[in-house]
Amino acid sequence: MRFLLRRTVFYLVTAWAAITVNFLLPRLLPGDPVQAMITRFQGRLSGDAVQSLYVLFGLDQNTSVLEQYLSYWGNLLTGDLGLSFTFFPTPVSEVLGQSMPWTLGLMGVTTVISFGLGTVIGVYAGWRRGTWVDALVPVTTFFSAIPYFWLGLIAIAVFAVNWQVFPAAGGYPAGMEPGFSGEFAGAVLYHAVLPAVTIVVSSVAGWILGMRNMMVTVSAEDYVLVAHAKGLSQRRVMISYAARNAILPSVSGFALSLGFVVGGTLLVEMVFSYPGIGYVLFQGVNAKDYPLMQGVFLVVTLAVLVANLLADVGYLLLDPRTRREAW
Amino acid sequence: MNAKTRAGLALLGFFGLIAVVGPWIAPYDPSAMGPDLLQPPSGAHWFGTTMTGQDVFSQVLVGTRGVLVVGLVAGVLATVLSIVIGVSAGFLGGAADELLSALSNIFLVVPALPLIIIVASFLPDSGDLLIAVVISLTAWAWGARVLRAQTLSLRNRDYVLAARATGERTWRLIVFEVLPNLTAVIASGFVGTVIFAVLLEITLSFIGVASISNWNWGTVLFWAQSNQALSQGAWWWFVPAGLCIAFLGTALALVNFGIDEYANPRLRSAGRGKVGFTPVERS
Amino acid sequence: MNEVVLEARGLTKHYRRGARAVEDVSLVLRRGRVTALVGESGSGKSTVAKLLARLVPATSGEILLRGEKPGRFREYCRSVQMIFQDPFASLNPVHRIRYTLTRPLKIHRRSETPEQLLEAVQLPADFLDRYPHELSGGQRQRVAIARALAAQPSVLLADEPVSMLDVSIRLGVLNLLRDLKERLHLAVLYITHDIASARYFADETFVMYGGQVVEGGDSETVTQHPAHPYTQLLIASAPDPDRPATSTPTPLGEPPSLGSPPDGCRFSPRCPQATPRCWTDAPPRCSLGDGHWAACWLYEEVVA
Amino acid sequence: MSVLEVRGLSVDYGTLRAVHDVDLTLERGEVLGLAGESGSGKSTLAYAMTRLLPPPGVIRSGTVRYKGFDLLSLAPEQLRTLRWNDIAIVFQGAMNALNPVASVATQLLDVFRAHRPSMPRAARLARCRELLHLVGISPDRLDSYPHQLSGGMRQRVMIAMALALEPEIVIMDEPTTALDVVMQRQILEQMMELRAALGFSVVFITHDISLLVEFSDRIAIMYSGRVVEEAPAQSLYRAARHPYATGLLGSFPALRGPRRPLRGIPGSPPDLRHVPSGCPFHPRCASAMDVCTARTPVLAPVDQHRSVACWLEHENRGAT
Repeated sequence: MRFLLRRTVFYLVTAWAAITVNFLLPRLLPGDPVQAMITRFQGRLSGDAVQSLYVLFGLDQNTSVLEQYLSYWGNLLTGDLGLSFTFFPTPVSEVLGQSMPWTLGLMGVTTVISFGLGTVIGVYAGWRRGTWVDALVPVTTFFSAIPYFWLGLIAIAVFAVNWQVFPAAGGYPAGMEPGFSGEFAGAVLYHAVLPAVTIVVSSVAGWILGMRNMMVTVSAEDYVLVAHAKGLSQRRVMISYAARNAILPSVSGFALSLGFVVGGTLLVEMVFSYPGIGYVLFQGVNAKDYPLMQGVFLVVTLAVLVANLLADVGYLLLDPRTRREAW
Repeated sequence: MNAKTRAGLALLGFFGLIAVVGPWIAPYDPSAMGPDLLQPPSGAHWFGTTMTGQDVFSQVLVGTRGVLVVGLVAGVLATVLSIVIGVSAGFLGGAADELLSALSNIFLVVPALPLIIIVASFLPDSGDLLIAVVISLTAWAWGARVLRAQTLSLRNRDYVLAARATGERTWRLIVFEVLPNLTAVIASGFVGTVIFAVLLEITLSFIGVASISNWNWGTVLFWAQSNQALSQGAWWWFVPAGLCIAFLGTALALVNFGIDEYANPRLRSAGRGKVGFTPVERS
Repeated sequence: MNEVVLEARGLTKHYRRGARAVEDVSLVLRRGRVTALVGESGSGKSTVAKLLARLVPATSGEILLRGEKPGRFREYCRSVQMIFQDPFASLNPVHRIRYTLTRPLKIHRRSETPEQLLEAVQLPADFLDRYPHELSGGQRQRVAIARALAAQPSVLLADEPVSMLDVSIRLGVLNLLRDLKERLHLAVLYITHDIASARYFADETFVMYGGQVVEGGDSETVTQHPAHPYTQLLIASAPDPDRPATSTPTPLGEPPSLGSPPDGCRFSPRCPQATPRCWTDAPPRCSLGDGHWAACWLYEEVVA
Repeated sequence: MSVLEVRGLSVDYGTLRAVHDVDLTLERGEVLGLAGESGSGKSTLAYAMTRLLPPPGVIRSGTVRYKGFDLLSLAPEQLRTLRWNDIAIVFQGAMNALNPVASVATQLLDVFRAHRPSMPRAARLARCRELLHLVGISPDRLDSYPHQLSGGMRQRVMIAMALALEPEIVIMDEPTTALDVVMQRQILEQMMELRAALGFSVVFITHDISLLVEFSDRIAIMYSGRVVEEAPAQSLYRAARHPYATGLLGSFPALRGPRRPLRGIPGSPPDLRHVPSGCPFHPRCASAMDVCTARTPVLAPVDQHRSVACWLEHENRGAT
């Protein structure tokens, strides 16, 4: 259990680091865009709204940096991430609250599918090496090099514009009132297909390549030769001797590459104007909406940390060596 | 040097050439407006034209330089950072190792894109070089992690101990005994970082965070996206740039594959036959 | 003639994770003589070599070079050199042999040429332009010996120099080491798990078990008349073609875990003649005549 | 009566010829020692017999007759059912031979799952406990993982696994090289007791010929992919005929008896990339003749129990 404890401590430190970076960014970088924002919305800003923006972006010079830091944490813990300028006057936390479920849904499902699919295909590609399956490698290399958002553009051009099979944008039909009805859920799924497929196709290639290489390396290990010598069935050797060991680095790799996959997913949301965090970020960027952007960064980072912790638990279950100390 | 590496290098060379000569051989000035608006590819405009009559082919040609410059600069900076942090963490051990590897793990776990978007949008004018520096600050973590692991394993190899036993100084041990054995890892780390930097840079331009004054493939897509190229069926506006990105990425990946196979002989194609069932070819 | 050149007194090494690898080891290396250190893997014999080469700091105990405390590491390694076990790992695969041999010559400002070094280990000069992977195991080990000679040391620490070589060429390398010892008047520490080679090559032999030296004396006495039960077990287990297969079964038992050594004699859990006393108190060194001693309660009445 | 006959077996590794048309016979209940150094092809020969050679190994010629049929022409499924059921292997690198992520029990039960589908689970578990007890390991180690076992214990688990289906033949590839001399003796003595009790035949592969003299009935010495001498263990030890055999036996310093200076064998072990012409040993052989560099000697019987591949032995050594 020491392994999990160490990992949790690491994630807490990382979370602290991300929050501190968020705190320091506006203070370190040149230019003071927030002050301009406040003057523009001068009339319609309440007293404490201005105060929270001052705290967030360290504008009141009279308090020391440490006090600002403490009050920054104070705001954070009460969920006050300041006001969003693009969706004025709704607070950032509310905006994120609405868009987070969409992203979690889309990203959660697609990441699991593409990891699972990639691993299975990778196992097979690695095991059947030297046969026609090897042609899969250059193809997957090509797909893994395609940027997520560009594939999204192509998907829209082909399936939404030319064949009109799928909607081109949005999370659900404009007119429909969001609620927990079957019909609404159907519409959501119908809208989610194209973005989801885009993410899976462009991210699965990475898993296939990684897993295939690991399978090739593991197949040359002694214990796989022993498994063959024991006369076990090909399937049994492939799965519980080769794949079972090859998947370990893949799982730890999975945890570490989440940060990269998240980036890609946010972009697909932009291209599809899918009402998730990515699209919100895209709007925030255009409007230089710093409170919103920093809020998105924090939330995304915390989500990635939680996902990493889950992946570590998965690794723990798969690898007995980390579970029980050596002899 | 197998077929994969050769193909990758050839493709890379092709893009490199275009990066150098692109602006000179481009038939039109990429930003110059023209009379024929939104024309599909034709003799005059191989990749067709934009909403405002600009020649897409010239934009893609000139854009190649921007992509490669930022990719390479970020790649070099990040690789230098990963060597310094990774090798010293692996070699020094103890508290320094704890600190440096925690640092690299933090940079690895934290999603790079949102962070860079914020940093880039804060900076007043984010030109190519500034973007390259910003990208390299988040791109070194993966290389550092791999290099640390490699250095740890090399550090207590007999030939390093033996060199120390003959009286070599520590810095000479790192430079002459450990580093030469890391070239394959550093090379594949560098190529991997260039891929990461290219994709990131194009993404930043596509979102409009990076300044759109100088051309690169991302800016082409930015204008295509903001002028609803899609809904007007102007496929020629966004397809070529995207294909170039994919081909460049593939070329880099193929080169990386060649390096991996050089470093890990097991990956080389071991010819026919499956493990566990030796072929019998009795003449 | 065989004056003491390197002496270790009460050398002890405990690792952070609690492993007590070496416990109070004292030994003396004389010029022109080979001292063998025999023991199973995990007995701490390699750690002793690394301690003597000052590649690893000792937890306690001291090392005396020609009677005084050694100075800077660079001067120390001019007189004490080491050869490692794995010929495939002791030469940097990236450098040609020429580089590997010229470095020590330059560091210690010796006048010899790399060609002379190769000649001293019976290798042709054209090996200088080759890479380690182009050489056989035996040839690589000879290059490693040449590198150690470059500093013109007076002490050579050989950590299992031949155990990874093919049997047929082991003696070639051992005989080379013996000639060098005689010609250059070297003091050699020979570390091995093969007690028969210790008898063949070394003048004196020390037997190590669980981080401690349990028996010592000249090789012939220790191997032909072993006193300590562990030495007897080691000799009884060594392959012996003259003995018919069905001999007395030796006791079962695992090598000691250095993590939590039992108090008293560390061999007691596996010792056929263990007495209650062995479980509790560590045995003293008992002298058995002309330099032969054993740390075992069986010889209690002749405590050294 | 022979249980396994290898005739004219040749194996290539990519472009290198690792085994040159080897003849070998294993009698029922016999321990056949296979001695040789690096590049001798002893392991390649053993793994080729049950087609376990990893790529790029290819079997070029020869037959391996077992119970009347040729193992090399069996269909994959037939060979699979025969593996471990009839021929089991104790591997060298016990450190890496056990699946690091599966418990000892799982790896033992795998054998029954593949070969004894009808055997009830309770019987399988009982058999596993019995096997561990047989090799001197307490049955509560069943659910331990390989990284929780010492080197000696891991090797004993390998032996237990090999004996699970009471095979006809057990091939031991350097079973104790990674272990200490005390553990080595315990395991080998245990192995010999099991052989006496269960009656299987053993192919014992090792570079340590003094071990073979003590533990095997007959010994075949291999050099650069060929068998150079084959004879009963004691008579080979007393009077080896092939120069390499005598040189090898003379490379082991004696622990007992008089201390005599030894020379070992000059030169370096064979390199498959450039094999010398004629007899591969001639560059290192003190009594090499012209014919030795010209033509390769063939393994031929010298008396009722011994065959040697050396021109010194054969009368037509004059013919160049």
